[in-house]
Amino acid sequence: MLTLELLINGMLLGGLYACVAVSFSLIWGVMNLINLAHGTMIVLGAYVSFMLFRAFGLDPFLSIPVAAVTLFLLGYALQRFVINLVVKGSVFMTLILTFGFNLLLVNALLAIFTADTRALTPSYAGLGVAFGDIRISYVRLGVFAFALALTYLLNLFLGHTRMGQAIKATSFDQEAAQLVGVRIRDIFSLTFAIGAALAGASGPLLGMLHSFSPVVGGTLTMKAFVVVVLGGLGSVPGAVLGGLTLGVVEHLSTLVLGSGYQDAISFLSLLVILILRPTGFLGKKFYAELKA
Amino acid sequence: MSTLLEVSQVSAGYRDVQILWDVSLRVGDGESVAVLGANGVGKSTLLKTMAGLLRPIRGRIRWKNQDITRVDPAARVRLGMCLVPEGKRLFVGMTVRENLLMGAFARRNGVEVRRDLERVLILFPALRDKLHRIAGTLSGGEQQMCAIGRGLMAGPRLLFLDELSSGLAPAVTEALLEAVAEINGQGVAVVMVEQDVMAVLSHAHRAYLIEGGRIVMEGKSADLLANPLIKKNYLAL
Amino acid sequence: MAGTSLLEVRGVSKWFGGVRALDDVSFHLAPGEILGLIGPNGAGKTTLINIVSGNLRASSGAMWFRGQAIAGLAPHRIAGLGIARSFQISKAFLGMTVEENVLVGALFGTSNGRSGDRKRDVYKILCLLGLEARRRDRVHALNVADRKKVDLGRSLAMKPQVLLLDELMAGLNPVELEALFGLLREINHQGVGLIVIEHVMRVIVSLCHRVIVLHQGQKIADGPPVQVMHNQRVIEAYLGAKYQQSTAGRGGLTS
Amino acid sequence: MDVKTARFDTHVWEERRASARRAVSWVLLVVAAVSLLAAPYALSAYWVRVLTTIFMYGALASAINIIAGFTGYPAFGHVVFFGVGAYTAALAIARWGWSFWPGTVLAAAVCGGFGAIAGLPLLRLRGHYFAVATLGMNEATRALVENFGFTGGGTGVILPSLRGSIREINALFLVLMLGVLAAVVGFSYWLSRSRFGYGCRAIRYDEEAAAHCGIPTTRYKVAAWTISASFTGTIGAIYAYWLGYIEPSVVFDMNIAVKFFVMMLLGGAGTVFGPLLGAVLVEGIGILSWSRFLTFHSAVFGLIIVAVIILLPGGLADLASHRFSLRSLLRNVQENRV
Repeated sequence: MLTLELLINGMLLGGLYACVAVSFSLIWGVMNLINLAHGTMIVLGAYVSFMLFRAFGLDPFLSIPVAAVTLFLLGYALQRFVINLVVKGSVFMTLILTFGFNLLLVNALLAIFTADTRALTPSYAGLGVAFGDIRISYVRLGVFAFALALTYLLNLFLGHTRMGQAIKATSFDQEAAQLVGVRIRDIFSLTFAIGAALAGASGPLLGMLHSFSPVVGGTLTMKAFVVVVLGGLGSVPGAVLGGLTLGVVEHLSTLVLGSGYQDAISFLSLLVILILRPTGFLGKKFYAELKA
Repeated sequence: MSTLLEVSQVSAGYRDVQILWDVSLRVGDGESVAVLGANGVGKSTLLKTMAGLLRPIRGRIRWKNQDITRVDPAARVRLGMCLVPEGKRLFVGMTVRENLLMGAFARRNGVEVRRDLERVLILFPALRDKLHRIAGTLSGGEQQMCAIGRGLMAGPRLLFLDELSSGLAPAVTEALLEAVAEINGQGVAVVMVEQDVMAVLSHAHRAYLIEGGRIVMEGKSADLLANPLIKKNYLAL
Repeated sequence: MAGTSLLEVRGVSKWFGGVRALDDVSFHLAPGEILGLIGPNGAGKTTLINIVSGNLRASSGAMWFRGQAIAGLAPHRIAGLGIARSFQISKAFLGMTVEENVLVGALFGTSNGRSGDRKRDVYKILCLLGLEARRRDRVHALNVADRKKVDLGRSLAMKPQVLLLDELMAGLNPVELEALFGLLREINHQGVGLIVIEHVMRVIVSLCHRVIVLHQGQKIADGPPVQVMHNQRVIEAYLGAKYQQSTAGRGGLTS
Repeated sequence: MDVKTARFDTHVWEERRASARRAVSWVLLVVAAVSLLAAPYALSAYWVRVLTTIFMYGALASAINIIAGFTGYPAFGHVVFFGVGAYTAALAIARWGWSFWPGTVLAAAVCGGFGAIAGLPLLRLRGHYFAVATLGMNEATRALVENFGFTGGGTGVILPSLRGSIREINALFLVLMLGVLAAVVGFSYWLSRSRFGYGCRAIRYDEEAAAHCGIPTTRYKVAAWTISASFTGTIGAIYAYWLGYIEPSVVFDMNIAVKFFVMMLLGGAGTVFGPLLGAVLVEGIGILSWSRFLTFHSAVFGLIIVAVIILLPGGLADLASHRFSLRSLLRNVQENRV
């Protein structure tokens, strides 16, 4: 029975991985930019929820919109005034720029919230539902539902709104998009802002599943990359598939290797995927060109 | 015929490499103009400068006597200038219908957009039953039709067409040129940049010839067709 | 017969997904011959060159270079045997100087002479192409035509026996065209076989000993330039049916 | 086709002027080396350690320059070899009782082998994919080291303490780091003039064209990565010996990777002395900011990175070749912005 429970918990965690990955994939797909601060932006979302929880006792699920809006504004400003200056630069530059920003954000969080680990434990944290002798907590189910809902909302936005179509068009051909009247600078800022908002929204979700501190962002960014590569760049269904797969693989691996190897497993699977099938399950031809 | 677009003494290039040297040309309202020349002489650079993708080093570009030299591409589309780029450059992962509707991204009037979509489907009937196909899976000719259709959806007064013939069999190019002639007939001015001199000259009113980034000849198409230099160098025989 | 010809290609086909780019193409290049390769856009010319140079693998068919089978060899192995090529869009090393680009050809081509005479060879090639004045400049400061000369210089420095030229003449004015003619004839006299892809007919007619015409992946003609120009199938396919009526109407433009 | 002899002479004359310039720079280098060797006895222990750290980062930046600068492959997680080198030497010395030199040689060999084996599959990737694949390799290795028993897991490895006075130990590591720095810079100097070096630079600018020139691109890429990996491993070994205690989070720390990456970029990727220059600058600024903003040290370092990337995308070398002016700075920004 243990494997069944691990399988279910793995899938539930996979939902969160999908949500974390889809916003990372959006920014990478549209602007060919790998945001190394993505994980720390999620942690920032968790801290927003943590402040609201401690000050007003607001339930973490209710704080999701606040975290999303905060990150939306931060993301828009960051892209508009900083990243847009460098976005056409080489892969060296954008990677290191976002690493520099990550350093700034981590230290800001350390200064404000100290390095202590925090957690978001709503009143019903302990409760759960049982099938036979498998126990699934409400919180995990809630996180899974919200994560998939956010992912579906993004897919809806991209598929059926004017701005969403413009973002998709830009991801296929920036110059052609300009030629039909799309202002690239605005689309980049909007895309980064939406990606940041989604990251912010997954903050509270993360906070309810795991304890967090200002420095855990790096591992989250790497997980997002693994899921995007597994699922295929620029594909929302791919990110969901990739997220669920990684969640399950990580959980099942604890059977064989013990709990300490979760991160090692996800990174090793990344290397295996990159070597065997860089386009992932559903992705477009991989983004391999090196901008000189 | 009033002047729609005027390019005067434009020089342009990339970081250290200058490609265009004092290029001047004019497009009248509703006129059909061809820009001819071999590969690498600067035809595409000229188009990119007129469409706003490239800022000229020197010279002025005027649209209905209003200076638009430093205006960005997105704004030029709203003024009525639309470039169908070389190599079709469709949004390959989106459907044909989504590509066409993206063409009208700059327009707010839904009624006009739907009417223009119908006009495009009349002009290119082959696209009608392929609206929901992913654009990347279409044949070369169909992709070119979709690219021109996308350009038309912006409701342009002036349509730039870059290397219509590239990668297409002569017969397909001929059919597309007939469609462009029909578009021109409906009052849309057209600038065709081509390497396939023979096909385009029989459709354009006037033509310019570029060599080494300079305009070396200008005149009515019939005169150029008869010109011995053109016949020797560009008409293949 | 594989023995006497410099380069022999037999029954080469190439499929991209469902699309057939080349269909059972065979030709040979004799030592010291200049072979023209023409055809409308998208006929498969560049695909054929990519297969000969090892950049693409043929779906089927075989190739020999001086009797040695080369189908399936990696590009650097084929280059080492003595087949050099230029590219339709220049692929010179933009960050290096003109001199260094040509030096790379000398260092890695068929020749492995001492460094002393290698420097002199490079300088000779730079003078031959009129590039010695700009030899210290980085290639990204050169215009399209000069970058193609650097491509050619790099290929020559490899001391090849077969040179594949993909639209080298594009973008050159008549004066530069004439100079390049002389140079290519000079190289050919030194025993280098040339395969030239060009659109400008005048170049093909006056430069090539023999011409093959591709149309939609098939070879539809193979022979001396003038004879090929009057071949009905070539005119039909290459110059388009439309051309037929206008020439018939005005007594034809063919000189 | 006659070669104008007049022009041929100017070519030779220029050759003579260039070699004169090279001679002068070698003399300067020797003078600098001699004065540095005297440093441990002249400077305080703090400044000797600062100097040793600058040499270490100079060597690390020059080592990654071989694969990321000359050959153009952005090995973002290159610190993995620093960690593997440190751990190999530490385990050899602490567990098997080896002395320092054999331990360091083993570290270099292990990292070289690791680079060659991982290189074959990974070097088929390019751009972002390669950059983050090496990042993944570093994180995976760190996670494995943290969990394996014989590597001491999270508690790390303690090396036997060194004999001799503080001054002697400082002098030893100053010399060791200077030695490895000289080796890497010397190799880069040879690389910039050798057939192998031109092959690597050709791969950087256009790998497809390089193959068509006859360059065995796969063999050259893997060789460049292997050499760069074994140099980095050697530096890791010396670092472990110097520190006396290592743990995964220290020697596999991504901040180290980015730091020497930025130094290479700032100094000028693909140049011989650029990375060293970048190391001196970044480490210098680091020391200044450390003393000024104790708490915000790494935040300030983050700010430096952001400023450097926006204003100097080509690094100092890029500026050295163009006239240094505000206009060329603005042109850099103009070219990369949207």
